[in-house]
Amino acid sequence: MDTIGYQGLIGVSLAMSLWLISAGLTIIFGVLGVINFAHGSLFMVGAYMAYTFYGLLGFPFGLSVLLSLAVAAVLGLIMERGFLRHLYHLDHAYQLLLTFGFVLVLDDAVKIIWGGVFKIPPIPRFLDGAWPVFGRPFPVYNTFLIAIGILVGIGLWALFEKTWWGRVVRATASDREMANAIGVNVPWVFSTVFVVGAMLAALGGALGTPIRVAAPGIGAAMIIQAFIITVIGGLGSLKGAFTGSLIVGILSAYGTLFFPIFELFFSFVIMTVVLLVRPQGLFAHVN
Amino acid sequence: MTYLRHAHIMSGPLTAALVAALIVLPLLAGNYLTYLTIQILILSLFALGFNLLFGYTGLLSFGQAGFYAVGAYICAKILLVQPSLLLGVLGGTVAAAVVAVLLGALSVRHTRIYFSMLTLAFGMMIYSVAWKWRDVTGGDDGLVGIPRAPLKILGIASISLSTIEHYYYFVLVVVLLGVFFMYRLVNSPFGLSLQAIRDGETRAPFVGMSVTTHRLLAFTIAGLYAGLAGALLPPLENTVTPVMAHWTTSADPILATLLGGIYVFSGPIVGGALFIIIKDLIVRVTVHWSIVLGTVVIILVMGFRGGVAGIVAGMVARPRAAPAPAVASK
Amino acid sequence: QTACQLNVPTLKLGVQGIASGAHADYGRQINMGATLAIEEINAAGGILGCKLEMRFMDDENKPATGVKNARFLVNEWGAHFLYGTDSSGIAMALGPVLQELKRIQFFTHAATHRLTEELVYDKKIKEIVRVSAPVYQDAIAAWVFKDNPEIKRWATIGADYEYGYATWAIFKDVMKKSRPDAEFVGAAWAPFLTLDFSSQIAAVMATNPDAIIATPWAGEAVTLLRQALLMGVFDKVQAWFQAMGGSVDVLEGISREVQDNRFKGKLWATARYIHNWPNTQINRSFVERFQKRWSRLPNYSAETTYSAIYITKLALEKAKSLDTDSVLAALNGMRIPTPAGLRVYRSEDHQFVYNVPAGRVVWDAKYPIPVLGDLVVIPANEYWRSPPFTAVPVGK
Amino acid sequence: MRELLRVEKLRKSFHDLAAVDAIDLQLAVGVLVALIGPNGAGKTTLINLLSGALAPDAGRVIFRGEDITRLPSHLRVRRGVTRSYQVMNIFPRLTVHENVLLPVLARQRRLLRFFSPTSAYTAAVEDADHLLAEVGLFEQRGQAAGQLSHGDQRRLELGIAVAVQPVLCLLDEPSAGMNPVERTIVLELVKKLAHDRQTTFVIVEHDMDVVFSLAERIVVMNRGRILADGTPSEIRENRQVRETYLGEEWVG
Amino acid sequence: MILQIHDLVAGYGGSVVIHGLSLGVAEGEVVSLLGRNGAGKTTTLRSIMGLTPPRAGSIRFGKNELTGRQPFEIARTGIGYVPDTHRIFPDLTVEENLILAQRIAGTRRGPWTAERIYLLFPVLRPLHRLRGSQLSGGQQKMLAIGRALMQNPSLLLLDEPAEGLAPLVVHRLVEVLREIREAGVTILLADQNLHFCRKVADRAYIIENGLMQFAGTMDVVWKNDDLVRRYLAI
Ligand SMILES: Nc1ncnc2c1ncn2[C@@H]1O[C@H](COP(=O)(O)OP(=O)(O)OP(=O)(O)O)[C@@H](O)[C@H]1O
Ligand SMILES: Nc1ncnc2c1ncn2[C@@H]1O[C@H](COP(=O)(O)OP(=O)(O)OP(=O)(O)O)[C@@H](O)[C@H]1O
Ligand SMILES: [Mg+2]
Ligand SMILES: [Mg+2]
Repeated sequence: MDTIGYQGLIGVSLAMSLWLISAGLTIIFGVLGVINFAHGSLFMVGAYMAYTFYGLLGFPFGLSVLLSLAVAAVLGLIMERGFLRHLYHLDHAYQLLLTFGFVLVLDDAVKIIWGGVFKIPPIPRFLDGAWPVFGRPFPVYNTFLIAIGILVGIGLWALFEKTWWGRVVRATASDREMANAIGVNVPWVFSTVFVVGAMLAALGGALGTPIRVAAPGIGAAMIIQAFIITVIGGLGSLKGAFTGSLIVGILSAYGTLFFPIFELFFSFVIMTVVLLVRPQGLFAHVN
Repeated sequence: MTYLRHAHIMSGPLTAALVAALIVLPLLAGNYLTYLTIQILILSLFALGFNLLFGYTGLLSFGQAGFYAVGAYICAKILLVQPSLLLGVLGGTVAAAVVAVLLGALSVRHTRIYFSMLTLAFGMMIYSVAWKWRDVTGGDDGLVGIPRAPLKILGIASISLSTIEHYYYFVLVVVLLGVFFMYRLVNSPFGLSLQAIRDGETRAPFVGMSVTTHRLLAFTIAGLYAGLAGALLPPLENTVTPVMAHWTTSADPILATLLGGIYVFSGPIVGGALFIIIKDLIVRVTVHWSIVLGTVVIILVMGFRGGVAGIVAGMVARPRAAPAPAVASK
Repeated sequence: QTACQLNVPTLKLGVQGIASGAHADYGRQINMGATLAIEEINAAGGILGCKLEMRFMDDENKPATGVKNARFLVNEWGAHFLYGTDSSGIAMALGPVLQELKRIQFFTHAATHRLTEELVYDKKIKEIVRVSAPVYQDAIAAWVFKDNPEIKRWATIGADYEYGYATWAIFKDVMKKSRPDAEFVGAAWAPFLTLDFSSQIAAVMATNPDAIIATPWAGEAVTLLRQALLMGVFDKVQAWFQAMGGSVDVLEGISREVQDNRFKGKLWATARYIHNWPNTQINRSFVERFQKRWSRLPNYSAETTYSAIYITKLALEKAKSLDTDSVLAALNGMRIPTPAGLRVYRSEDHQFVYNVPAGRVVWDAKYPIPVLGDLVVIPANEYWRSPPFTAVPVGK
Repeated sequence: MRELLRVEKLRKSFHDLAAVDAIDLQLAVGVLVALIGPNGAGKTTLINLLSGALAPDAGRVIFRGEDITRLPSHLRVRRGVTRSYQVMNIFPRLTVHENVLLPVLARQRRLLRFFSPTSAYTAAVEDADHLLAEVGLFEQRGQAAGQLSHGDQRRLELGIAVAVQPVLCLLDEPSAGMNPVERTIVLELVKKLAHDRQTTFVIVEHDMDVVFSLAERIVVMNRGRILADGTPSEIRENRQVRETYLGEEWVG
Repeated sequence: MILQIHDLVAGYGGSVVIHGLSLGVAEGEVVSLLGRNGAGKTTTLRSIMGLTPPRAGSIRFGKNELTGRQPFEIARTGIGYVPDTHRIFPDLTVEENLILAQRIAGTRRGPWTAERIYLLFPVLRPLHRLRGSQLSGGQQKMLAIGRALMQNPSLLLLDEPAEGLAPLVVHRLVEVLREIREAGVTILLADQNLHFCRKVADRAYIIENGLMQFAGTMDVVWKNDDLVRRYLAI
C-alpha cells in the first residue's frame, strides 16, 4: 500500500513539471492558434539561463529563476513580434515550420554558447534532502515542484477567469478580427499571451535545473509529452492541461512500477484512448 | 484571404527534359550524387503521398513515418528470406496500405490537430513496436544485412541491381510511375472530392459524398505511397532501424512539402529535392548544420510563404482554367 | 620530405560521431582525439611519408545520416579509412555499407556485441574493426562484487535499448556463475532523453535491492545519480554500479557530490578508459598532450579514436598498401601499446581486446574531476565473451 | 397531393430549451413551402433535423415511406434530401465550375474514379455548365468560389443544392444578402425548379415580399411549435402571426 | 464632413475591388451605401475599419487619418462596426459579449448599457447567460448590433443590419436607428434593401465595381426607377 502511495506521489511531482510546460503550450494554441514547436526550446533556454545565473554567476536560486523568465520573455517577444506575427494569415503548418526552424537554431545556439557538454548547477540547499512519506524518503525538491505547480495553476485560473484581461484574451481567441474591430489591441494581446506562455516554459526548465541537467536537446524530449498532454486535456484548455498532466504523470509512474517494459508507449496509448473516446480531448469547448 | 489553387509549374517539355536528365544522371555523376538522387526520389514519393492527405484533403499527418517504416521492415523481412526485389517492395507497400486502412479507420473521423496527434501516436506506437519487439525487428539496432536482391520478373528474367546505378534506375521507374498515378489521381473526380472535403467538411455530405470513406481512401493511398517509399530504402541502405518510424522522420515529408508548396502538385517533389540538397551542402561546410538549416528554414518560411514552387507558380500566374465550356454562354 | 609511398596525394581519414543534441560531447571527444593523433603524426612526417587529412561529420545519432555520411566521405570526399560512430544502431547500419564502399572503419565507441559477433564473426563483414570495448566490460561488476556476500539482491535501472538490455543480461550471466545465490529483483527502464528518473528509482527501490547496476549514460547518468541522492538511495543500498562511469562528462557532472562524499563510497563504475589508469608513460604523456591541446581531459571516445589512428599507422607501415586485405593481414596478431594499455587484436571478430578497470568513484586532489580508485582490473579474457559466440540471452 | 415527407412528434432540446417541440408536418411533392417565424423560433433547428445535421431527441422523419430519422446526411442526399446553409457554405478554393461539378459527379456515382481527369466526364461537365447558366454564374465558372461576392456565393449555393437533383431541397435563407430584385429573380428560379423538376423546396425566409408572392404554402413557427400553416392569404390574415412576427405592415 | 474618403483603393490578394472611391458623411447624418452584389460595399466598410487595409487614398474621421492604422485603433476613435456575417464571440456569453465591447471602448458612462440593449431586443434578455454560439442566426445579428452600440460610437458602420431579422424586429430596428441618430450618432449603412434604407437614410451613394456612380438624397433614388434598374437591379 505504501509503495502504491509513494509511487503515486512521485507521479504527481512528475505531473507538475509536465503541467508547467503544457500550460504555456495550451494557452498559446488557444489564443494564437499557433502550435509552438519551439516551446520545448524555450524550456531549454530557461534551464540554461537558470544554470548561468545560479550555477555560474552564483545569484540566489529564486532570483535566477526570475531572471531566466525575463530572458525567455524577451526571446518570446522577439519570436512573436519579429516572426510569427507575419504568418498568422497562413496555414497552421507554416507556423509549425517556422517554430521548427527556431528549434533547430536554438538547439545549436546553446551548444555554441555553452558547449556540447551538459551543464549542472549545484542543488540549492533548501531543496536538498528528503523527508519521510509512506515510510520512504520523499525528496523536498519533488514536494517543492508539487507546490509550485498548484500555485501556478491557481494563478492562471484566476488570470483567465477572473480578470478582464482574461476575458479579452478569450474573445480574441475566438475571433481575432472582430476583437480587433471592437477595439481590442490584438497584436498586444498576442504578444502578452505568447510571452506568458514562453515564461511558463522557461519556468519549467529553470525549476528543473537543480536536479536535471541543461543540455542541448532536452527541449525535444519535453515537447512531445507536452503536446500529448494538451491534446488529452483538450487544446486551449488550462483545466485540461492540468488534468492531462496528472493523468500522464501518475499513470506513467505506475507504469514504471507495474509494466516497466512499456515505458515507451505509455503516453501515446493514453492519448489514443482519450481521443478515441473523446475526440476533442477531455475539456474542449463544444462548438 | 487569397485562394491559391492547386497550380502546375511543370509544362510538358520541362517535364520531359527533367526525366531525360534523370535518365542520364548516373552516366555523368559520381556514385554519391546518384545515391543522393535516389534519396531525393524516395523522399519525393514519400512527400507526394503525404501531400495527398495534407494539401488535398486537409489532414496533417504526423505519423506517416509509421507506414514508411512498415514498408521498409516488411520489405526487409521478405528480402532476408526470399531475395526477390519485386516481392519485397510489393510486400512492403501492401503491408503499409493494410496498416493504413486499419489505423485510418480509427483516425479519419478526427480532424485538424486531433487527427495530427492521433497519427503521431500511431506512428510512435509503430516506432515503439519496432524498438521493443526485438525478436522480429532487431530492436533498436534494427535489421541488418538486407540484400539488394535482383529484380526477378515472373521467373523469366532476373536483373542484378547490386550496383548503385542499377538500383537507381529501378527506383527511378517506380517513382516516375508513382508520380504519374498521383498526377492522374489528383485531377480525377476523386481528387476533386478530396479538395472539396478539405474546404468544406460540413458541406461535403450535402453534395452526396461520404467524408469518411473519401478520407479513409486518401489515408490509405498516402500510407501506400509512404510504404512504397519506405520499401525502396532497405535494399539501398541494407538496414532498417526504428528511427524510420520516429516522428522526426515524419517531419521530413512535412518540411519538404511546406518548403515546396502545399498547393502545387510538384511542391513536394521540389521541396524534397531542396531539402536534401540544402542539407547536404550545409553538412559539407559545418557541423553546426542545425543552426544554418534552421536559419534557412526561417528565411524560406518568411520569404516564400506559399512554398518555393508555390511562388514560382504564382509568378507563372497561369490560373488553371476550368475545363473548356461545354455549352455556350447565354 | 619523402614522397608518399602509398601513392595518394594525402591520406584521407573520415570521422563521424554525434555532434548535435544531448550527446554532442561524445562526437566532440572523437573529433579531438582524432585531430590530436593526426597533428602528431603529421608533425612527425605522416604515415609512410603521406600527410593525413581529416574530415569530421555529425551523424545526428541517426543511422540514415551515419550511412549517408559514410557514403559521402568515401565516394565524394575520397576517404581511405573511417573512424568513430557513437551509437550501436548506426554502427550496425554502417557495417554492410562498408562492404559496399570497400573501406575499413575503426569503430571507437559503439558497444553492441552484435557488431563484432554477428556482422564480423557470423556475416564475415571484414571491413569492421573495433578498437573500443564492447558491452562485455560492464560484466566486470560481477567480478568486483562476487566476494561481498552481503550483496545478494541486484536490480537495474537500465537504458531502454539494446545496450541496457545486453548489459543486464551479460551481467546476470556472469554473476550467476560465481554467485549462484544472487537474486535479480527489479528492473526499470528509461528511454533516451529521460529527464526525470524519480519513478524509475522509486520503482526499483520498492524491491529492496542490495545493489543497483545502472546503464543510462552521459547527462542522463548524472541526472539519475543526483536524483538517486535526493531520494536517499545511497542510505539504503550497499553499492551502485554505474556502467559508463569512466566518461569524463559524467565524472565532471558529479564532482561536487563526490567531493562532499555524498555517495558514501558506494558508487562504483567501469571505465572503457580513464585518464588516471594505467600509470604508464604513454598514458601520462597522452593525457598531458591532450590537456594542453584542448584544455580538457580525454574521454574514452577520444582515447579510442586517437589509438585507432595509431593502429592504422602501424598497420599501414606493415602493409605498405591501402588494400583492405593487406591492411587486415597487417592487423593480424597486432599487439599495440596505447594509452589505455596493451591492445591485442582478435582476428576472429576484429576486436581489439584490452583490460579495462573498474573502481570506486573517489576524489583525488591531483585531478580536477573525480577518478576511479580502489581499482579492480580483471584480465579481459576472464569475462569478455570470446568466439565461438552463442546468442546473448537478452530477456527483460 | 402526393406525400413526400412526414414528420411526427419531432423534438430537439438544447439544455432546457425545446428548440423544436413535438412538431408534426407533412410535405407534398413539387411545392414551394416557406418556413417563417420570429428569430429563434427553431427554423434552422428543424432544417438541421430534416437534413441529418442534428439528431432529434424524439420523433420520426419519414421520407417516401422510409424512416430516415437516424440516417447520416450523405445517405439522405443519396435519397434526394439536400440543403444549403444559413451561414455561407461553399467550397471556397474550388472553382465555381468545380463547385457544381462535384454534386453532379456525386449524383452520377462517379466520385470514386481515380484515373481520368474530371474534364473527361463530359456529360457531367455539360450538366454543371447548364446549371451555372441557370443560376447566372456561367461567366465566373473559372474563378475561385471564395472570391465571389456574398450575393454570388448565394447563387452558387443554390446551384450546388439543385445540382444533386434533389427531391426535397431545404434552403435556409437562400437569398440573404441579395437585393430585393435579385431575391425575387432567384426565388422565381426556385419556384420554376420546383415545378419543372418536381422538387419540393422548403425555404426559410424573412423577406415577406418574396414569401407572399412566391410561396404556395407558408408554415409559421414560434417557440419550437407550428403557429400557423396555410396559403399566403390565410397567413396574412392570421392575427397571431401578425402579432408575433409580421407586424401591421403586411396586413392585406 | 465627419467621415471623408478620398480616392480609396482596396482589394484582396491579387485583385483590386475598390478603384478610387471618394465619399463623405456629415455629422449626425444617416447615409446608405447602395450597390448590387459584389459592388464593393462590404469592402468599403472593411477598409474604413482597417480590416481590409486601403492600398491607396485617404480616410479621415474627424481629425484622425485612419489609413495605415490598425483596426483596434480605428475602433477606439469611436467607430462601431456590425459586419454582414454576425461574428459575435462564440465562447463568451451574450452578456460578456456586450460588456466586453463597452469595457474595451472605455465608455461605461455612455448612453448605451446592457439593459438598454435588452429593451431594444427583448429576445436577448432570457438568453443572456447563453454562449454566443448557441444563438440562432437572427439572435446573433441582434447581439452584433447590440455589441456595436455598447461601444457608444459616434460613427456606426452597419453592413446589412436588417438581414435575417424578422419583420417585427426590422421594424423595431428602424425606430432604434432613428433614435440613435437623434442622439447625434452618424451612420453609414451598406445595404441593398431600398425599403429599409428609405426609412432610415437621408442620403445615398450608389457604387458599382468599386466606383462611385451616384450621390444624392435617398428620396431621389427611391423615386428614380431608371437609377434603380441601372445600378441596383440585374
Ligand atoms: N475574401 C475575398 N477574397 C477575394 N475577393 C473578394 C473577397 N471578398 C470579396 N471579394 C471580391 O470583392 C468584390 C466586392 O465584394 P464586396 O463583398 O465588397 O461586395 P458587396 O457590395 O458587399 O456585395 P454583397 O452585396 O454581395 O455583399 C467582389 O467581386 C468579390 O468577388
Ligand atoms: N447549440 C445550441 N445550444 C443551445 N441553444 C441553441 C443551440 N442552437 C440553437 N439554440 C436555441 O434554439 C432556438 C432556436 O434556434 P434556431 O437557430 O433554430 O432559430 P431560427 O428559427 O433559425 O432563428 P433565426 O431566424 O434567427 O435564424 C434559439 O433560441 C437558440 O438560442
Ligand atoms: Mg436560423
Ligand atoms: Mg456585402
